[in-house]
Amino acid sequence: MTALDDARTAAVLPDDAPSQARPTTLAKALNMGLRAAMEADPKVLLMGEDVGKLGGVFRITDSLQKDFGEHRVIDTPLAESGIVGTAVGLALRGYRPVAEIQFDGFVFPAFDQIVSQVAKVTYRTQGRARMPLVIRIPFGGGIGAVEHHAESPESLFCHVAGLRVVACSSAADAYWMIQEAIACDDPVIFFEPKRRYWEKAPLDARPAARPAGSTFTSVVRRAGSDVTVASYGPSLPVLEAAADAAAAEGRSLEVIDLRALSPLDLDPVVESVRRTGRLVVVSEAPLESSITADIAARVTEEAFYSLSAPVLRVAGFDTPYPPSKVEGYYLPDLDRVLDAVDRAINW
Amino acid sequence: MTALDDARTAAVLPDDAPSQARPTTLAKALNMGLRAAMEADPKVLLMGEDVGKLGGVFRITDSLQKDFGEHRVIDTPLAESGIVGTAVGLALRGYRPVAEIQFDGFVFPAFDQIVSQVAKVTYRTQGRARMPLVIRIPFGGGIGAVEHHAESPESLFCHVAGLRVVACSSAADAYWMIQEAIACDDPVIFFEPKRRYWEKAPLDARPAARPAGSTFTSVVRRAGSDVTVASYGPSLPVLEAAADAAAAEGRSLEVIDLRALSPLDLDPVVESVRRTGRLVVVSEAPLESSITADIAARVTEEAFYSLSAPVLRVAGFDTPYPPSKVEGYYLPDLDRVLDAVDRAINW
Amino acid sequence: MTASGGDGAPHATATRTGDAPPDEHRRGALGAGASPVAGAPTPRQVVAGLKATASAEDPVQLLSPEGEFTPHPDYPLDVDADLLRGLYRDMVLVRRFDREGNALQRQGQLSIWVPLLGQEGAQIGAGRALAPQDMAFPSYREHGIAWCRGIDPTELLGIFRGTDHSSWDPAATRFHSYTIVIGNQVLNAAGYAMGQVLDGVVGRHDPERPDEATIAFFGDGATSEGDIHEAMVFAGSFDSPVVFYCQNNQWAISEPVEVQSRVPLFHRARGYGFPGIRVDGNDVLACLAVTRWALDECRSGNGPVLVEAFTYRMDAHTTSDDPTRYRTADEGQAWNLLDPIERVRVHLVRTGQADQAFFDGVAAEADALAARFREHCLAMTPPPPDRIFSHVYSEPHRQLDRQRAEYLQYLAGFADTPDAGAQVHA
Amino acid sequence: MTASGGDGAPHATATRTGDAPPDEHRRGALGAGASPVAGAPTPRQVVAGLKATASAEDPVQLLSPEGEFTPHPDYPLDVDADLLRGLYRDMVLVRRFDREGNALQRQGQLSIWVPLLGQEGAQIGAGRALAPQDMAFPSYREHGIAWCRGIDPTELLGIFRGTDHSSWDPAATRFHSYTIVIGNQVLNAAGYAMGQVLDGVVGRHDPERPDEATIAFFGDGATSEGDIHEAMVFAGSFDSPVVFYCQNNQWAISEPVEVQSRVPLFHRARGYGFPGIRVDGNDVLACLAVTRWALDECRSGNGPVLVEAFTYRMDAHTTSDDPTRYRTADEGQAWNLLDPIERVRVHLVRTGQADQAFFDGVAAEADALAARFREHCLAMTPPPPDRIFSHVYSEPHRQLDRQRAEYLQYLAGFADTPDAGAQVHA
Ligand SMILES: Cc1ncc(C[n+]2csc(CCOP(=O)(O)OP(=O)(O)O)c2C)c(N)n1
Ligand SMILES: Cc1ncc(C[n+]2csc(CCOP(=O)(O)OP(=O)(O)O)c2C)c(N)n1
Ligand SMILES: [Mg+2]
Ligand SMILES: [Mg+2]
Repeated sequence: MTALDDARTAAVLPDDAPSQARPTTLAKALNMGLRAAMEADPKVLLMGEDVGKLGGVFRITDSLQKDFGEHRVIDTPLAESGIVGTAVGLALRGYRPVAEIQFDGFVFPAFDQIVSQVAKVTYRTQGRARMPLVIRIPFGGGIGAVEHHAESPESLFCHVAGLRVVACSSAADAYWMIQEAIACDDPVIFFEPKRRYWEKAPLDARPAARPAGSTFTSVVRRAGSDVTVASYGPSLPVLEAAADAAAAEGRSLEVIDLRALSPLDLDPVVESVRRTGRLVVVSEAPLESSITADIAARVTEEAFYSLSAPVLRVAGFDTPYPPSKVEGYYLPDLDRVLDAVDRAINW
Repeated sequence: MTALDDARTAAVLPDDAPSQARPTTLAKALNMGLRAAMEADPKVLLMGEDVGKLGGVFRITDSLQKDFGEHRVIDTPLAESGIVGTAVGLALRGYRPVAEIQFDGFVFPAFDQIVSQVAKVTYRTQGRARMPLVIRIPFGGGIGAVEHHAESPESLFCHVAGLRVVACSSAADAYWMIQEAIACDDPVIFFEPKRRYWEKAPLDARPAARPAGSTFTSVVRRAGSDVTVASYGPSLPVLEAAADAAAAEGRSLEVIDLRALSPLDLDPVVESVRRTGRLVVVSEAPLESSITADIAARVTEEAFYSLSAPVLRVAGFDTPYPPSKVEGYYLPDLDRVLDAVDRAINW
Repeated sequence: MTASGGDGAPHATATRTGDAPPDEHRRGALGAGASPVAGAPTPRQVVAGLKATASAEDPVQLLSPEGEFTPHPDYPLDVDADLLRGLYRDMVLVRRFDREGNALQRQGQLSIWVPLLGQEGAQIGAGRALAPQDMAFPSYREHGIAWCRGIDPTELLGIFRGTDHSSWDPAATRFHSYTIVIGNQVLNAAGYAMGQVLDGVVGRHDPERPDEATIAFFGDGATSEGDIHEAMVFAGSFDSPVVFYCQNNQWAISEPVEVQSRVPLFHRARGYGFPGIRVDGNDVLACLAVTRWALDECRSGNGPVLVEAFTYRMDAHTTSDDPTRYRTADEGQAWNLLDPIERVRVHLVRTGQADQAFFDGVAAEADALAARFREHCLAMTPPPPDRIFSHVYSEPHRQLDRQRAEYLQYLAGFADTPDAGAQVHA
Repeated sequence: MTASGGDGAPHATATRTGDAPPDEHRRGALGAGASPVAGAPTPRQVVAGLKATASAEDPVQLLSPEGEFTPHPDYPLDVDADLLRGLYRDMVLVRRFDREGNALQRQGQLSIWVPLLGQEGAQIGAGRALAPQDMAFPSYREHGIAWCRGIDPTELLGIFRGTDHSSWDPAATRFHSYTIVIGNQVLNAAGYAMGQVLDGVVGRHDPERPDEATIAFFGDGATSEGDIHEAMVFAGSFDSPVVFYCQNNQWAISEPVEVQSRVPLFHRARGYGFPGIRVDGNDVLACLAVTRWALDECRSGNGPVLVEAFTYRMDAHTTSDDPTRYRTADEGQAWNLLDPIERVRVHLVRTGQADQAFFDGVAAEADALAARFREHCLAMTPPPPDRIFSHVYSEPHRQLDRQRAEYLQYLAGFADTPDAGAQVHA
């Protein structure tokens, strides 16, 4: 139990209190969230490649080493298994390490430690040892990067029992979700939509503005009645744009931000599908054995008789991430989402 | 192009030729298949931990080092990334390495090399370099083993574009599929159902008995009309038993062995579901973001109006593999399959 | 113990031209297998050659196989009858329940047993060097370390009987769970040791508040895994108080240690700039003295240290293994002469520090322990099926909680038919 | 070159008690960050201290920063005007297109550029040591090696412009694709070298059929990755003909090399029992001589060898990086005096082996190359969308082939509306 847990139960602002939200980039919100968590709990440590003086290649840990010291923001040797494997040991010693993996494509050297230790220590010890460990991973494409810098490996972690997997899509979520992840006694793989790092959105960071419940839940970002469209992380703005475009054509899309990928919070999705009869799931990751397949399978099972069309998926293709000059074709965009919406309606 | 490719196009036995099939264990069939591949092509190498003098902990490579020499059956240092990473280099040099991973749970240290090199070299080089590499993995539970020796990680590889993923379920398939895997110019992750290693089935190993087409396809193992049940590897006998039990109750199950997990060969499944209207997919792996989810999503999309019930999944639970004394509860068994069949019929 | 805990740091000398390896490690072209070049040595010949050269690097020894004690200038040890008798008793008891584990597996009571036979000296020496406040990260063969940490041997049974994956509390016992994925725990240990530094419990030199260290156990085969390297890199960079304790029992299942390295494994430390020491792993006194020194170094802030305990796996890799397929009986016989227990017994007898009554007493205690071990094993019941779903997470999990409820309800359906569940799920 | 390619193998001496590290590597308790113990040195102080001690191990040098040539007894090199002028030209041309790459990125023509500035000596030395039959595995900064392998610099552009992931044929050029995941290629190289042994092209010593070797390039940061360790383990165990060529440019993005190791990186070889040599990486002649020796050793079957080229990353990590955040300008200025090109120029001038016409000629050639490089870049067109689906597999793939067909059909739907596709997919 940390200070954050107490905060969760603290009084929240009345619904009519004036907001003090300020436009904040998602990157800055993460930085503020990390800072708040470090202030709240001296056991919170940051570690990773270049997280110290440089503040990370995306500056998410900017100035935290300066303010909290080299013993709380640790530049590690260049070895991802080492980062995660030592974070496990630190967690066993009572710390709450937040490990940064520099880019999605570089998490794989740590995969063994994540699958065999991070995910299993609690189960193996029958709950005697906990793994309050956060692994932050900037993910997704669309930034014109070279190979291995634009991947979406989240489904792989969803398949591994013992991990929690979440993805933030806005500044406010970034701020509160990273704190919830750090306060969680289970390991959390925390995906950050790197191409949205510099987009601004309102953030009210006062403790009293903390959302009442967990942020690891699906939320309806926009109500609608014809087709439900659901995604997470970097694709949310694409969904919003699709909802706008659809509205111009007289079609009403309900937009859901899943936020939690494992465990999924499917009740809001199923509830929505019961009304719309149609679901389009969007993700940059390939299709095979993916989180989008999982959502399709589960929603179909739960809302079989409500569905007027199969759950359709708009996703990355079943190829390696392509050279960036063609990534615009690879990534789910407005048109592909609208095309799927059309297909769902005309099934 | 290897000798095996030529063999594929060679004349096959006439349909009425007398079979010379002999009862053979799946383990022995793999051993014979490896031997045949090594005889056919001097570039075929075996490598891994204990594959030499010991013949592997499951004896799949039994006596191959004695017969082909230490330069073709290589005992490697205890390092899985090293095994796969050097196999990549050997493949680049013109060899066709067959790497053994001793148990499912020990493939993760090699995950980075598999995801970032094995799967991507062909794409990266635009086909100038090929990756004719086979990674053999004994997988699945039910053998009373300690932790990490009973996992089913196949879905993780299915999610990674650039790999082919297959699983054999019988002696004959084991024999021909391993040869097809080795002859394939793409990397193949070859899953072997370890708890079926010692089960015998007929094998006709004469070259002329080679199946005409590819073995990386779904096959109908038993025709039926009420419910389609599909699986791969270790669960096939469970499906056969379920079909027997169902038949006793007057229900007819169509049993499909998927064999290829990536790419899936879904046409036979969809064709079957168009007739039965019901599909139960079985796997020992957890459900989240899995191959069973993928099958459910795709079949639902392709046969939406044919389905009388959602595709149901009987699988491992979303937990780490449990202590072996309770694995009987964890593994999909006859009763759970029949229960799903019931639910599909009564949906 | 000072920084010159050695004869003068053979790798301290800087040279302008770098390092050339010793002649015995230079060979002609030679491949993974038989060299295609005629006349080149076969790998086995090279292995044999290496074995010969490797053994030239004598390990630290205090008690000879003949039971003669010689103090070591760098690793002093106060040896008295109590100490010797205690170590003897430890080794005998541990060996006894280890043999019982093998027998229980043969009788179908355990799925598998991992014998420590032959490694009692290496383990009791290291285990008794640990102070209560130190933390230990075992692999899967460390029954002797578990013993020294106060884990009752019966606690080890669940893993091998398949009733659990681990049963003790790692924090309370300061003995982490057994780790099966080779190398993983060594990185975890390196991280734990970083935590000890961050906690300020290293290098205080305050008798009121004893300093702490961490020890990580792994085998000769494990040294090839990337995780071990990364652990040494991290420990080196962060001056972590971790003793890397490698039990080189000459074999990784069927692979001789020469598959893992062309030079002795303790040389690995040279690459990272911390001390590497080879100790006679069948000499419990030497293992105690060297590990105590190494832990002291770590507690003082002079870590890390690599210790290679040169020993022998006298039994199979596990009860599933058949070593006759890959090694000769001679080898085992040669090592029998170096038995870690026997040399302490001889020493005790020869120096008159123990009489027959003592040996009889230990033997009786061993029999009682074995009987208790066996009884406990036979009485163990499988966990209930809902155990599958327990402790996957520390906090509630909507998906899994529902999966669990549904499955238990499904199972309850069988309760109508007597023993239907048992029949189906056996 | 004989086995005694050094002054006598400082780590060959076996001692009874193992290795103690040199005093300068022993420190008090110290953590990842500020030690909680008052008065303990900060990590930065330790880093500074280490930097001082590390530089005490002088690297092999043939040509001083002042342009003075001194032959080296262990690494002989026939130096004549042609050689010197050739190396000079190589370095100037490579630097020139490297700078043009930076400029193209600044002008929005490339997504990113990875500069080699400062590492021309380390790369041209190693690259020119390679024989045609040798195989090279680069990381992502090896533009100078690419140059020596005959890869036209324009071939490097696609990766950084985002039109492809690699464009040359690794087998035909004997230069593998750039590898971005740190450490991966070093294992691939170790495997390739195993293949050379299996093919019998090592240690033949037959002038008609030159022997082969492999070289793997990686950085100082990379040395911490498990893959590098496993590569050294495999190479050691299989006597593979691979030169591990580490360009220690002092930085891994923002992390100084001391984060990776408390001792010089070439020491790592000591742990595996093969030679490790530190060479002045800004001395192209020393890099050539040492790499040639190392490759020869490998071709003869005496591999592997580790070479640490001690050099400096004079520019940012990539064009995305801002080194002012983590290192001081002084440091760069100190290294400017050690510029690898300048010392060859001075030597050529001082010894009268090149006149102004030569230098002008090279400069003109460099300008022409840069112009061609730029023009090529500006003319590059993005690949068509179906490129996404090409060469994922070598053999047909039912699922992907269908996905491709469906998507291309979908895209074709936009063809009706002029430039709709461009607009949507830009
Ligand atoms: C990553 C991984 N690979 C393979 C195995 C299978 N395996 C179990 S023990 C063992 C040999 C270990 O040898 P060593 O490190 O010398 O320890 P010892 O068993 O001799 O004590 C192997 C290969 C494993 N457990 N983990
Ligand atoms: C496995 C992996 N982790 C992280 C990265 C991100 N990254 C790219 S270059 C780099 C630093 C590499 O430093 P070094 O090995 O010294 O090579 P240099 O760039 O200095 O040539 C890092 C951390 C990566 N490419 N791969
Ligand atoms: Mg061993
Ligand atoms: Mg560097």
